Amino acid sequence: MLAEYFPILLFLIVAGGIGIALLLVGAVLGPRSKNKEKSEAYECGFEAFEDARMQFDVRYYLIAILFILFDLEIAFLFPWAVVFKQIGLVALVEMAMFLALLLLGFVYCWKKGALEWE
Amino acid sequence: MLSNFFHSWIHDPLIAHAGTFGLVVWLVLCILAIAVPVILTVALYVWWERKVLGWMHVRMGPNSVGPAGLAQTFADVFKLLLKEYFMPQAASKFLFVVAPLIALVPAFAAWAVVPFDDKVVLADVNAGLLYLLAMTSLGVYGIILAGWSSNSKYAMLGAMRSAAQVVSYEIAMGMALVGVLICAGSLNLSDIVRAQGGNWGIFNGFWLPLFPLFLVYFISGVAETNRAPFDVAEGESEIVAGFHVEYSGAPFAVFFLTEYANMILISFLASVLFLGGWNSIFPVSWGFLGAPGWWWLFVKAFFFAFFYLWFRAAFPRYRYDQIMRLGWKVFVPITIVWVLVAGCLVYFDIVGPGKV
Amino acid sequence: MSFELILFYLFATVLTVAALGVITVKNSVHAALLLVLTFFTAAALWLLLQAEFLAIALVLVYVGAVMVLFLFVVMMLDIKVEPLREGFVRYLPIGAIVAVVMLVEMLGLIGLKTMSAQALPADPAGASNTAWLGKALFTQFLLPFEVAAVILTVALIAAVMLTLRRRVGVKSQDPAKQVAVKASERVRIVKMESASKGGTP
Amino acid sequence: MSFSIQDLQLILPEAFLLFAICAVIAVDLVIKPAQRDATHWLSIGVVVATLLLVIIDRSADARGFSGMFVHDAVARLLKVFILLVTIAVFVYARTYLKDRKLFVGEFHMLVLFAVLGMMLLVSAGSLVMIYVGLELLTLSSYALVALNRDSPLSSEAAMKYFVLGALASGILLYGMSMIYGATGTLDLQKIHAVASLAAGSSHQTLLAFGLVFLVAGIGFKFGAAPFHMWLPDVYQGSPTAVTTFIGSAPKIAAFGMAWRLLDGALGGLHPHWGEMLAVLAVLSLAIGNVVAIAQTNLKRMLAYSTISHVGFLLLGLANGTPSGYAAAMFYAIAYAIMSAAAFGSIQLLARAGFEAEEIDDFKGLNQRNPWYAFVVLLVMASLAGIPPLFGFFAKLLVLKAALDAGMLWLAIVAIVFAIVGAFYYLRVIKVMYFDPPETKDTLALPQDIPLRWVLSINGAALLFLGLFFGPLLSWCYRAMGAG
Repeated sequence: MLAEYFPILLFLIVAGGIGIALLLVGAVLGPRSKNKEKSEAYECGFEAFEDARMQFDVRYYLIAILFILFDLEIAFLFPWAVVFKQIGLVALVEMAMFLALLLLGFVYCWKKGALEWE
Repeated sequence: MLSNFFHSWIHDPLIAHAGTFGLVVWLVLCILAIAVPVILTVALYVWWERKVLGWMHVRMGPNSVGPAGLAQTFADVFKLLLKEYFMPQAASKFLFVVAPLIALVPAFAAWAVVPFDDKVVLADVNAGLLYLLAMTSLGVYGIILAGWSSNSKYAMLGAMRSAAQVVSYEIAMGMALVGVLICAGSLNLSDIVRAQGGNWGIFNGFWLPLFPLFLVYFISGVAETNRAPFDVAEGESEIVAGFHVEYSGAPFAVFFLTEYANMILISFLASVLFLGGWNSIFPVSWGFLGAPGWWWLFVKAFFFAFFYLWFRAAFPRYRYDQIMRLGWKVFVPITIVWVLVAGCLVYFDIVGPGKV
Repeated sequence: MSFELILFYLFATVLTVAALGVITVKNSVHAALLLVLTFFTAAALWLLLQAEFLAIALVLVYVGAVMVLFLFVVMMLDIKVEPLREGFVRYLPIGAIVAVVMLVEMLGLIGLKTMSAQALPADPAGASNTAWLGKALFTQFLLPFEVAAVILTVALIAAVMLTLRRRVGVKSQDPAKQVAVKASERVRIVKMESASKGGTP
Repeated sequence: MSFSIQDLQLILPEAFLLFAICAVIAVDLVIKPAQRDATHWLSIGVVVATLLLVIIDRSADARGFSGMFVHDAVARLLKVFILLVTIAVFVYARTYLKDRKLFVGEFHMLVLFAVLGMMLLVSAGSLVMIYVGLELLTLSSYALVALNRDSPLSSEAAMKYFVLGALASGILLYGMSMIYGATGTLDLQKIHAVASLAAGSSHQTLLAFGLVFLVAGIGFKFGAAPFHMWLPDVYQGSPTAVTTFIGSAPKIAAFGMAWRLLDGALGGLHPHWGEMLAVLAVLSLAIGNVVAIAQTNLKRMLAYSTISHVGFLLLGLANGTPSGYAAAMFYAIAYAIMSAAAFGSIQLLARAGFEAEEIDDFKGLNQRNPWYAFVVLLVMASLAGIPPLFGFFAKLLVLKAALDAGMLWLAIVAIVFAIVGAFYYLRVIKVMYFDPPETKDTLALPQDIPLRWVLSINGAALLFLGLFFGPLLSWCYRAMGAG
């Protein structure tokens, strides 16, 4: 099994290498001229008033949390999908219950307006 | 076959003369044999995109550099590489440099498990599908890091929007993959393609029983790659170029490469997962036409790649709340329900490997 | 030393260094990224143990989802790091003691590794790791699996309950209503007397 | 190994509860906020129905779901009281939450989920079930503590609870993984067989390490000193309705978990964990009773009193005999009932904009409302362990079991601290009966008839069960298989 994953490791390294090579080529070939105006953040032309790293709407976090939960459910679905045929009806019912609970949670989110993007 | 030829002329002598090291060299050659064509395809794809857009706008598109403007993209690439690249004063230096790399690596590494033909796959891993999903989910890092490290408001807004969007559509995408998995009964991509072989040609593909998932998958793929009509992350009229607004020169080229490599990847995956990969679209019994081969995969992938361009030319941009609504309120329920339906279909032997 | 062992030591070293980095670097975003690296190398180590599914699931769930949330929070809340680190030196001795105790225990574990009551069942017949895991999960561990679904639902409800705030005064259009509108709802035709009747010049 | 219909029969109350919770959620999503009472009464109905299912179930002891789920007398007994206490919690909460605009469906859902977690926890037959049951309980509790999310105190409490709770879960899990590593199984029964065999062999080191973590985790969840840091802040910070819940029924479940882990799985290692628990017990008794004296906030005082009661409970567990377990179980049940009544009376006195959580708020209660002053008197006296109340017999049983097991010095320490502890309970009684009220007007109690009745019954039960403790006691003894 490990022999099959070794190419992936190599691929990760090679892909990184390609990226680094591109960046290096750009760094070597590209001209350089320092200029204060140029190195300011791209905005409307005034100097930036404040740091761009501001607090964001809590909605983004909510989306991220929901994503984690659903991602976990998908992680559970993967092994199920591989074996449910061998286990039979029990597995099907089991996953139906699992998904029903998930759907209930989903309906809850929906009804409460957590999926609304105002 | 071509692969046999390479195997006996390059692989065998390498192993014989250099042992493990030779194997590594062979694998690196294989990887380059995938990565370099991907890069070239990106170049051609960009040219094709501009041509198609041009035609749809009733204009010529690139036509001056090289025959039919074919060398236009290459000229653009050299231009980008020769340009200065600078970093905003307030940026986090290290992350600003690393972000394009972090975006590029998963976009390329995902290609490792794509089967181009029977047994022509770099890493024939058991958990291929899961690996793909994992790699796709890493794509969001490049976006977030680029946006944050630039320390610019446009970049930040673009990164947040696009991260939330990518993450939302990943759910639908993962669920669609589960549907495929149910029908194929295996996580191995070659097995998935084989499960779609049969005497009905294209109708053996999973797109038929999993039609809703098929649509959801491809549309999610478009949203995942931040392409039109879901390209609010770089809606020019609102936030300029989104997360990579501060990038120029070579790092920008890397982001550009990543985006197009991802698009091509999605096109290939849609073909592999739903249209039967290297299987012919005609019944096997049709002789030459029915013979499986890598060219079929490329034809199918080209079909999807064209759709990307068509979408871009034809649809107006979605509003952000509409994008989120589509992802969460339409796709997620559809996929959850259809996963169950697919489970029942397979359980009652209506669908399965080798069946229609 | 086999190639596998070399890889193991390589990943283990990266993991340890990254984990140390998580708790020592100043910048919280860098710390989060080092944690990502930690998870990644941990996944590589699991892969070396032939736990294919778990390794990739670790990347998928932790790196792909949990750490994204972490990054969101760390980046956007803009935590000032310095005040948080004030206690670091003060608590260092206690932390060091705990760490040493843990280390001793771990060494104890390693020494005792061979005395496990029974060898754990290995992957039977070299079948796919995922299938094996799935079978265990959906037969023997059926009940905990369903309870896990309940836990996820509770997490969903709790997350929505604690974070969702309706913004007041937001105006948004409802396309369905816009389309369904009738002329009579938009324009009111008022019958008025003609102005000229009064006879002003 | 697979699943059968008998399994479903075993788990019927839990399965019913799960479906009913789904129904509650569905109903709550449909109704308007003004009709929230429907959710409330439906939730109570669900608990009552589950209670009936548990009571009428006369099937023999069995293990189901590949040994994951244990159906035995202890589990049944614990479930009955968990459900009973939960009914009281719901009834007490209604007016209190309404006054604070916290009367939301989520409160009911989360409490019900926590109850489901507790029921699974006390029936756990495997380390995995212990863990998921516990997580279900604690995850719901974290969210409940933060119910009043606009209050900084509440949020802070939730944060502390969450961070320390997660740490405790981690510790527990670490201990479990060590035990799994040593024994190669997750099944409590099989662990018991292997762990007992291993006594005296080199295995013991690894198991003992696992055990240390396990005991620390249990200590955290109970709130036993020195793992009690979260408890006072959480009790004080959360809305009283939530404090009533997390301060009562989960103690019964925690007892079930501790018993299953320590006796059910690691009975062979009793010499080790017995000592550890004894240390925890003494520390809890000392810290809980001494620090409680200095408190002016009633909720905080009751939190420290919880710590001291946990000390007593652990004392019963520590002696490792069936009669010790039975005494501890009796104590856990007694404590949960007393605690529910104590926090319930705070909620009775609370009004919109007034929490009634300072001890001074109880000044002159006797002149303002003699009956409820008497109920509070019963509660406080029972908590202090004054005969002939419920709390007294609980203490007595634990002490007797300790003496029987030859733990003389422990018993003496417990008695000394119980006497110290009596002081602060009596202070509340003194304030009620001998201090002049701060306001002259008669007490405006909420017009919540169920609240008044249930609280009265709850108070009276302390007296009644103190006088007629026989049936409950013999039930505990029978369940534990003690003479």
